[in-house]
Amino acid sequence: MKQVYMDHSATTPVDPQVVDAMLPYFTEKFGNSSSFHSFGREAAKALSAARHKIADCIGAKSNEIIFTSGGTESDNLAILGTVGQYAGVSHIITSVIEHPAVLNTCAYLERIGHEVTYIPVDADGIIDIEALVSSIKENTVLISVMHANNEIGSIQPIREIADIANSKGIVFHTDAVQSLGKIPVNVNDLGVDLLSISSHKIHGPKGAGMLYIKDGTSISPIVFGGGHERGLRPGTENISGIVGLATAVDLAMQRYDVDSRHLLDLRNSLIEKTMATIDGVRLNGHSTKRLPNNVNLSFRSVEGESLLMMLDLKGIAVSTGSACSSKSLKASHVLASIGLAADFIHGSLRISLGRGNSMEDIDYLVSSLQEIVSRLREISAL
Amino acid sequence: MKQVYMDHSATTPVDPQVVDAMLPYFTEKFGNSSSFHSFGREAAKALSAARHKIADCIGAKSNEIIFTSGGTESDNLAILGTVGQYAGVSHIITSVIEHPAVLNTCAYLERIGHEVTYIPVDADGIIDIEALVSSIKENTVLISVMHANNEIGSIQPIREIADIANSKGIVFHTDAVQSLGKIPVNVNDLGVDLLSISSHKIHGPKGAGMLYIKDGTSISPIVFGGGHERGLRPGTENISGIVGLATAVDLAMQRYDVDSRHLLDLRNSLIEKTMATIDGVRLNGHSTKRLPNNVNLSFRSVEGESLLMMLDLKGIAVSTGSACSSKSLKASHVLASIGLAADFIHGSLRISLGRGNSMEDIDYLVSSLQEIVSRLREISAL
Amino acid sequence: MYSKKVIEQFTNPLNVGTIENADGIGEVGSTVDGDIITIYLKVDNGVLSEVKFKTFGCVVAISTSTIVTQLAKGKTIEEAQKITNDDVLNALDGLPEGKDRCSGFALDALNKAIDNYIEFKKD
Amino acid sequence: MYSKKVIEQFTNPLNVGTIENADGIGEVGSTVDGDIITIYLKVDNGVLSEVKFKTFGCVVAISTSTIVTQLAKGKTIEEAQKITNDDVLNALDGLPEGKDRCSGFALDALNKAIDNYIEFKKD
Ligand SMILES: Cc1ncc(COP(=O)(O)O)c(C=O)c1O
Ligand SMILES: Cc1ncc(COP(=O)(O)O)c(C=O)c1O
Repeated sequence: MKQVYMDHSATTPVDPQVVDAMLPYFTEKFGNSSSFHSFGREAAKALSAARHKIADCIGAKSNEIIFTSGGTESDNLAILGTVGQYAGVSHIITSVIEHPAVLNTCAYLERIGHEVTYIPVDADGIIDIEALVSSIKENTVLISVMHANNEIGSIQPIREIADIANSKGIVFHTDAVQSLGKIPVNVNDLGVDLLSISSHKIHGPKGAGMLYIKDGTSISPIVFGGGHERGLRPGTENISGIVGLATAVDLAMQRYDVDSRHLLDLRNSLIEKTMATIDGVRLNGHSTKRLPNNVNLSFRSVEGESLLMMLDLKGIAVSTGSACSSKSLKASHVLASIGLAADFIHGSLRISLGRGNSMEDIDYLVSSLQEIVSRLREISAL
Repeated sequence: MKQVYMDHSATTPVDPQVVDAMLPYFTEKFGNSSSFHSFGREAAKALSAARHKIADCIGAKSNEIIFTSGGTESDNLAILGTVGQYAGVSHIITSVIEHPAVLNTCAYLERIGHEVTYIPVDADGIIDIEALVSSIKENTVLISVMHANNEIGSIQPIREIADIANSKGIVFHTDAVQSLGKIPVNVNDLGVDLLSISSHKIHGPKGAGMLYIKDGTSISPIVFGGGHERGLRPGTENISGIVGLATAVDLAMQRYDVDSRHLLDLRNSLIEKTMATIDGVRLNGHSTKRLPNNVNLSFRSVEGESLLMMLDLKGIAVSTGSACSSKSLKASHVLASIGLAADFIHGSLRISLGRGNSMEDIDYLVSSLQEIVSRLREISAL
Repeated sequence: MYSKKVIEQFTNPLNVGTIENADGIGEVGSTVDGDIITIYLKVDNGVLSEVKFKTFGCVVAISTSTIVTQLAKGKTIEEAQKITNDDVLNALDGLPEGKDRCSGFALDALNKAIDNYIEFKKD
Repeated sequence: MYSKKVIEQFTNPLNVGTIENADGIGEVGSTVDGDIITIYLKVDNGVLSEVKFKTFGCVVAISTSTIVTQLAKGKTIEEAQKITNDDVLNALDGLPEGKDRCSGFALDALNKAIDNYIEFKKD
């Protein structure tokens, strides 16, 4: 059966070039970077080269890059690590549309006595800057707002928030897990102090990620052990994973112009063709301030998991904000926060494109949707 | 140049069979295990199979296995996660010869107001059980004692400690990072509640590990995010790494008889030949209660880093407890804790064997040592 | 994760539709829950001669809906009232863990429709 | 991480040994530190005609020891006293970060040996 993967915001296939770069680090160059001997030095060299490569790609210095096990850990390290620098009750500002890696970390901080303000977003999923400004308090130590949202692709005004945070001396973190490779990610242009990246979202291997920590920004570790990663993230470094991450970041930069134009063409075509041929469809998220690879649609009178299953039976992989498809059986908090009615949340579909998708894939998806939506609407009680 | 790797306690080459098992999970079966569609289900299936395989190997149930990024994270999750279950000041008992992943986590707990007792070991590196028993207090919530030591290979009386802990209702954790595959590791026989494993020490990939959590033992997460790993370890699972870990554990079990006999032969021969041909050599650690792959020797009047360098120039990779070779410039706390004099600590050499080593490697090491030790002694001021 | 039976029923559901001048109608769920199931009955001499459904909902909602209509059709009112959730689950070769929230909705709708028929007859 | 120069000097150190009836002896370090460097001098007409060392220690200790003896040999006392740590580091093409703890020991030992010679002469 034809297989069309369009769920790149969930994870991506590892690029064959990335696999090639990783392979030597399993069986030949397998040393522990802390070891004195040649095997160790080879690993330390690879680690250092990876750090420099990533730093170059995002406008950082190599000592500002700390490797982690993924996006979730990077977000946790940024938030818990910043709060760990202060005594007493800290206040954190974030948005209602953050990933659970941020929201649940903030919820934990609330449980242990800290304060968190969750800033709302408008109907397009863009953060309310005025609300953010007026929520700043004496004890605000951190603002964490994601660069681009994983469900509706809305791009946040990071520079603007960074300027506010900097002027108040508040540490500013952004989760760039979804934005890297799709829109420009340069730590200087963004003006951030902390920035999270996850390897498996950019055609790198799972199990690797990084946190950019601007020189002069101090954070506390959340895991303790050997002195790896300047003591901020102990544990034998996952060299093959880190080499994979660095290769993936590098590839994303090299391919940036081609990829982002390609994705934009596919995205716009998908939106246009779906809207033109299917009734009762709504585009969720901002029309232009949106990732070039993200399409989030709601279909009237049909439920997302059923849509997913029908598409899956045609070999098409996408996702939904409907409760029934998720293990937690909770409907998307992001779609709720942009004020979407319950039936539209349950009827939502996220199509996240990748560099491997073609216009043919788009046409296959659109024609499949035409058939499936009409079948489900025939069954539907709505 | 001939390359002889004998530093398997630092890290191991990934077994080619393990690499083969991992490869499909990069480019083909790359799904996110949380996704609804076929790519996701394939990943979820691999994850579940890995969990069952490991559980079978160590006598656990599959729901008792939580995947992590490595040994350090497993140790942290075990310790911080247990303490997180209790309000007020907790007391933890551990040993003076634990890995920094345990010791520095305990030191952190002390900094935030908890109490830790560090139990001494005897001259052979075996824990003082009486001291352990008498250190138990009302508020003792956790005992953490490693199964086998990473520097001197001494094997601790885990079952005995487990019985004590169980009789007092205290949670018992053991770090089995060095023991798995070298001596029997069965959670029922050991009687432990929590047990840490690291993939890269057993010919698996770096960046993967696991914590066994006995049914009925509750721990709190230390990282927050999606609901992965029963909410105890959120973050998209590193499927290729986990498949690699499971394959490595399985291989270790299958090869256990052959490997452990082979290692024991090599180990005993190495000790014998070195002692017989070089003067002023001391074996550190217990003569029999010791990992079959661990040799730890001290050479009078020579310093470890110099030994390491000379051996490295001959293509031999080993390690030392001397301060000068470590990035922290601290001499081995393990060798100090068995009462070894400073010059013997500085002159120590850890040779940790692996399944790829041969008797030829042993002979090459011994003849190299003969030459090198005598050269360094000529230079030495001692 | 879903059994073959569930997917079969989901992709080729029988008894989809409404019944004009139905003898009984039962509706459960809401758009907030993400599932709305309506079951329509035609009763001849105490026998459910026709049972149809319309469902907005997930895979479980649709597959249990069609199974419930198939189990009920041709049965007497009394027989139909004895259909249990286990009968539904067995007919579908089970449901995945954590997916049983909406598994009872279709049966609830059937029972509501029967109650509606009985009430209506009384009047 | 070590420069080629360091490894060369470490593997083929010149001036290893003791001097019988030395004119000056300087020793620094301890077994606790893991480095003990002893430098022996022979002085002819105010010139260091012979400089030898014995070192228990790491790569840096041994390579700086031999370099210091090489730099000092043939120099007058006054010239030898002007040898700086930078001279040592330059001669070794530098040392890796974090490894400079023991880089000054060898020079200290030389200076101690010279002081010992001067003291001894006074008596
Ligand atoms: C915006 C965002 N942040 C964080 C994460 C977590 O990253 P990881 O899966 O690498 O832990 C994800 C993906 O799941 C994400 O989309
Ligand atoms: C006994 C022991 N525990 C824990 C660790 C840490 O494991 P990892 O390097 O996978 O974080 C190691 C190895 O470094 C070890 O030898």
